[in-house]
Amino acid sequence: MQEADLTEQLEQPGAATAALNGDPAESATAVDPADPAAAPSEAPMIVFEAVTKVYDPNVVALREASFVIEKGEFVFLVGPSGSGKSTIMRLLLKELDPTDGRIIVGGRELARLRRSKVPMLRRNLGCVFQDFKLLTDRTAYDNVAYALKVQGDSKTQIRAKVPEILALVGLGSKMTNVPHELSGGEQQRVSIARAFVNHPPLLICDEPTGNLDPDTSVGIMQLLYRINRTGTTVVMATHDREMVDKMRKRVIALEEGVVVRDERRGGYG
Amino acid sequence: MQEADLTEQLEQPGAATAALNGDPAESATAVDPADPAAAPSEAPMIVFEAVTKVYDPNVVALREASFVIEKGEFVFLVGPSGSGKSTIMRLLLKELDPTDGRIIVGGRELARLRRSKVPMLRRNLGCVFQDFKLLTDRTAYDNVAYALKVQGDSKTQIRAKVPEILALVGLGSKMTNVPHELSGGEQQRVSIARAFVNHPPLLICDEPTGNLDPDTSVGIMQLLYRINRTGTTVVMATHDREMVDKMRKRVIALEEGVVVRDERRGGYG
Amino acid sequence: MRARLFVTEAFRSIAANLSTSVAAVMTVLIGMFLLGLFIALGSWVISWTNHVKKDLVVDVYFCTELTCGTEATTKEINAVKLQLDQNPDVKSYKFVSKDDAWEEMKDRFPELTENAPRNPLPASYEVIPEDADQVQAIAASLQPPPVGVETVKYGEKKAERVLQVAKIIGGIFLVGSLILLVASTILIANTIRLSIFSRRREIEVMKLVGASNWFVRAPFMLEGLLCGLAGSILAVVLLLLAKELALPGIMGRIESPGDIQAWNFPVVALILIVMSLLVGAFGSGITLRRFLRI
Amino acid sequence: MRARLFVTEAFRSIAANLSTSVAAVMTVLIGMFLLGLFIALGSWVISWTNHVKKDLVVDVYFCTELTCGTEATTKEINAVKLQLDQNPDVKSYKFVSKDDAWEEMKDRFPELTENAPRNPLPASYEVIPEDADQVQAIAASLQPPPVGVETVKYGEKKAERVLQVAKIIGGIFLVGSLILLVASTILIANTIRLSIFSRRREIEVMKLVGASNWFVRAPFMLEGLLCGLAGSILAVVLLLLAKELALPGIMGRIESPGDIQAWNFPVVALILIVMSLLVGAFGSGITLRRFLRI
Ligand SMILES: Nc1ncnc2c1ncn2[C@@H]1O[C@H](COP(=O)(O)OP(=O)(O)OP(=O)(O)O)[C@@H](O)[C@H]1O
Ligand SMILES: Nc1ncnc2c1ncn2[C@@H]1O[C@H](COP(=O)(O)OP(=O)(O)OP(=O)(O)O)[C@@H](O)[C@H]1O
Ligand SMILES: [Mg+2]
Ligand SMILES: [Mg+2]
Repeated sequence: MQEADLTEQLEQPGAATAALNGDPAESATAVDPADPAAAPSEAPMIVFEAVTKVYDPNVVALREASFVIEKGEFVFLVGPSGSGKSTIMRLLLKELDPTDGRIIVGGRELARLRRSKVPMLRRNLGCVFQDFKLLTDRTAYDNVAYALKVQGDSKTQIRAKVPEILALVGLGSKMTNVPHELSGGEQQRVSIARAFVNHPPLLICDEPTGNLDPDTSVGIMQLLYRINRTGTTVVMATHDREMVDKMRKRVIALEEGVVVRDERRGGYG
Repeated sequence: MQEADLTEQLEQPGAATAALNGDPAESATAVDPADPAAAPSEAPMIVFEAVTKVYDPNVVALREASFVIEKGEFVFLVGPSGSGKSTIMRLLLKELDPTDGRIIVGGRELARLRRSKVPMLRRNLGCVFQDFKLLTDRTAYDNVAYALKVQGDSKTQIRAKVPEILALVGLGSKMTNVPHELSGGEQQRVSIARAFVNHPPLLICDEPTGNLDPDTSVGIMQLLYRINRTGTTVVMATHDREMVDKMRKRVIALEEGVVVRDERRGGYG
Repeated sequence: MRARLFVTEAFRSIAANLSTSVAAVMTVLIGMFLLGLFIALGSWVISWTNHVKKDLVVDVYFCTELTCGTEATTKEINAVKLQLDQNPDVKSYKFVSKDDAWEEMKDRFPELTENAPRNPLPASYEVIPEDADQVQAIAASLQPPPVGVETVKYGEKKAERVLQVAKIIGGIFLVGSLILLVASTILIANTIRLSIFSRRREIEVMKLVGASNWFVRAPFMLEGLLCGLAGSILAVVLLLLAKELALPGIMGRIESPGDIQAWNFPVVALILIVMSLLVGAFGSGITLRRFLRI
Repeated sequence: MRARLFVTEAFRSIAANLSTSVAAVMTVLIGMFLLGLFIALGSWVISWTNHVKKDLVVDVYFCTELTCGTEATTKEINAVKLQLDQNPDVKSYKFVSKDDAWEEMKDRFPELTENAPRNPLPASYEVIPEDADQVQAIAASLQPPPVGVETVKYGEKKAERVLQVAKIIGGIFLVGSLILLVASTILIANTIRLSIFSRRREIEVMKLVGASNWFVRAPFMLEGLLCGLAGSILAVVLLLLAKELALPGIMGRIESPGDIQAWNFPVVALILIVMSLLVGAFGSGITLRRFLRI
């Protein structure tokens, strides 16, 4: 079902689930895959080579952006509003094609990926969208279940995984509500649950805590951190200065579509 | 066009515009209407009397919430995700009716307001929606212009006001883009511009900086502060701890629909 | 001034929602074209039955030696003529003398008449009624037969049959037109409903930023009106083409008598257009109600 | 297993988008009902023209003293009979002797026959063709007339007229049915397009979370299929009601000969249903393509 070169990230099938529930100490004993030195032989997860994206009426959203994200890294994407963060996310999902440059995800060049393989790419790439992108006529449960259905999970699997992940993001009691019956933050958490539920080797989160209160945000960040510790690569666009400064992870800063800073243990700037 | 008891807030027609552009010193010399002691005779802007809101399947979003907001106040509404902040906004707009209790806005009890008077209420109540609520097939310019058109402004007035306010929120170059061509933060700023453009006596902002980077957020907050200084009442739901702690304005804190804290010069909590 | 704003809004909306606008125009076009075509066909068939009805006449046969023992006198014949003149149901009548009848018989059956010793046929009045339905009434008014009249015939069986078929055809076309009318109204309303349904969020937002119901409604109704106008005008153009190109092809092949009239095109066109406008505008207006309750 | 998932999805979607589903069903219902009604009407009228065509016969008149100077002999008559037997175009024929003809004439024109010295009428064969179109061919096959035959008549003018009218009526109903077919296909496709259009965001999201084109398409097509099924079955039920309730009311009033046949209802119903299913399913499938390109 899943592409081998992407799935091999999850060494054991249950690894991510264990990480979601298990205590941090257990995961901490494992080799930290976020350290690129520990896995020099592996191909990087994401490669941007001089990527330029120009929207129709001469809007340059991304200008020759180049960076490499290794497997297992945790990367913050920061920059002022309109600097091109969401554009990077959309390029990774192959929702858009770059005007120029090359994008490689999990060893595959996106421009060469056949149309029929795109769904496979997206199933291996959990995404929290800035505008949530929930299916408006489905309940929270069905929204999350859909991400499992598309990859052919059985009903039994779905019934086991979905309530677990919804409880994890604090929506155990809101499973049967449709999006417009949920608060902004609750909708955002449904989107987060959907992105996590099938334990993809790559997680991209576009402002996943923008509508969440500080406490819930911290909970989500801890979750992301634990997922990252199991080997999942996490790319997260955010405006939360406090969070970025506290985590001290790699930071890629954009300004008007140009990568202006790329620090291993950076702050918001 | 506007209801007298709401408009009388703007003593001079040009006051708010002056405040938006003029230097702070000029506004500072005026009597501070934010100080309730300065205007003891005036009726309060918002009164919530034991307001309860129950959504269809037994979800109590608001439980006997009571508070009074005087004219000219600046109030933060804080609380965890799902605590009922947006519900308060929707009740103020009469998008919903309370299950129980009384709401008075600008001296008018909402339950007694005739259907035909509701548009009038909303024109006097600028609202930044959490999900922006932009008209998807109109440009940023037309979205903002619509709020002026509904109250019968002439083309000349619209042509003068709209570009000004869009430039003020930093979208001078994005006026002809439709919402899906704008970044999340840009859409949010269009929503902000639309709420401000007709200088309403009451501004309610539901998480107006959730998709904005810290610098832009500070800019928007300064704008809100200046608007408030001209006599406009501002109610703002937010998760931005830093901002709330820095501003030291009145804070109403909610938790599961209950008002748990109401401090004159509070912090996020 | 406000009106101009609404017109601008309506055109903007049509352009912005081109896909749904085209669908609406197409539905109006199809509905009105079918209705127009059916009315055309119906009016033609009804006109044809009217033509057939013209064959329905009342024949008043006067006495002959053979039948009554004595020929009818001129005086008797004039008395009947007077009676016909006074009957308001009679449109016209034609006197067929004994000689006329004989000439006709000679034409039709030369073998028979060749050897006949003398003219056995009666003189008669062929009476054309104002309305085919009145043949029976006219025949009844000459009952019992005046002096000198042997018998009054109006082809009971044929008359009954023709009148009944005409009535049924008329009925079918009336019912059919009504069905089509209702059907196309529902179809157009349906399309409008769907296109407004796909914009319900937009309407919600308009209401929330302070638009009054009429401010939201007016451009939508205007849009419905414009789509109705466009669709029905296209339908009328198509019908006109059908009339000008297809009809002569068909008509040329039937030698149709001149009094089978084509339908009154301008009136039908006007009806179709006005109907589309109304359904378009009020369909939009009524559908909106549901979404304006915010 | 996957199929069951799609069926569940389709039903969920119909329930969730009840408003658009109802619109789609209604459009199918109206389109198919009109088409069915038209086919019914058409088949009835065509059956009636066939009935009228049955009146078209070829009359072979034999010689009489009056016309040829000598009566036709039995041998000559039998020769013609043999010729008719061998003609494949001939369905049947009836011999009308001189006496039969005279009896008939007596009934129609008692005044004339009363005083006639003797029977001047000819014997004849009334030949019924296999197909009304063949009257001319049969007449031609007896040209020049065999010995003992005075003349062969087939009412050229009437025959031509009836055949032409029948052809035109057939043509009108064929063209009409095609127009209705195309019209209802467009209308149904339109409704589907609008209802899918109002859910384009949903489709976009499905694609973005990793659904393959077929995973998105299958439930939509199934939904179209189900709406088509529901609409066409309702249409068939309505037609059945019309047939059972309205038809006897109309038919009872015309004394229609038994050979004017009702249309073949089950076949028409099947055609309508199958058509709706196809348009529903493929209409959805094709419309989706545009939104699947993400
Ligand atoms: N479809 C489009 N057509 C034209 N311009 C676009 C389109 N989409 C985005 N843009 C422009 O591209 C720029 C980058 O947009 P992007 O969404 O990547 O910003 P962002 O960094 O995500 O901002 P934010 O923090 O506000 O979400 C913006 O200036 C935006 O206006
Ligand atoms: N239409 C609805 N039907 C049922 N429950 C609803 C509906 N709308 C909101 N709720 C519930 O009411 C509660 C309060 O919602 P509200 O939107 O007011 O929260 P909020 O404080 O704005 O949260 P957030 O910070 O996440 O935006 C939530 O638990 C939500 O699930
Ligand atoms: Mg963004
Ligand atoms: Mg909220």
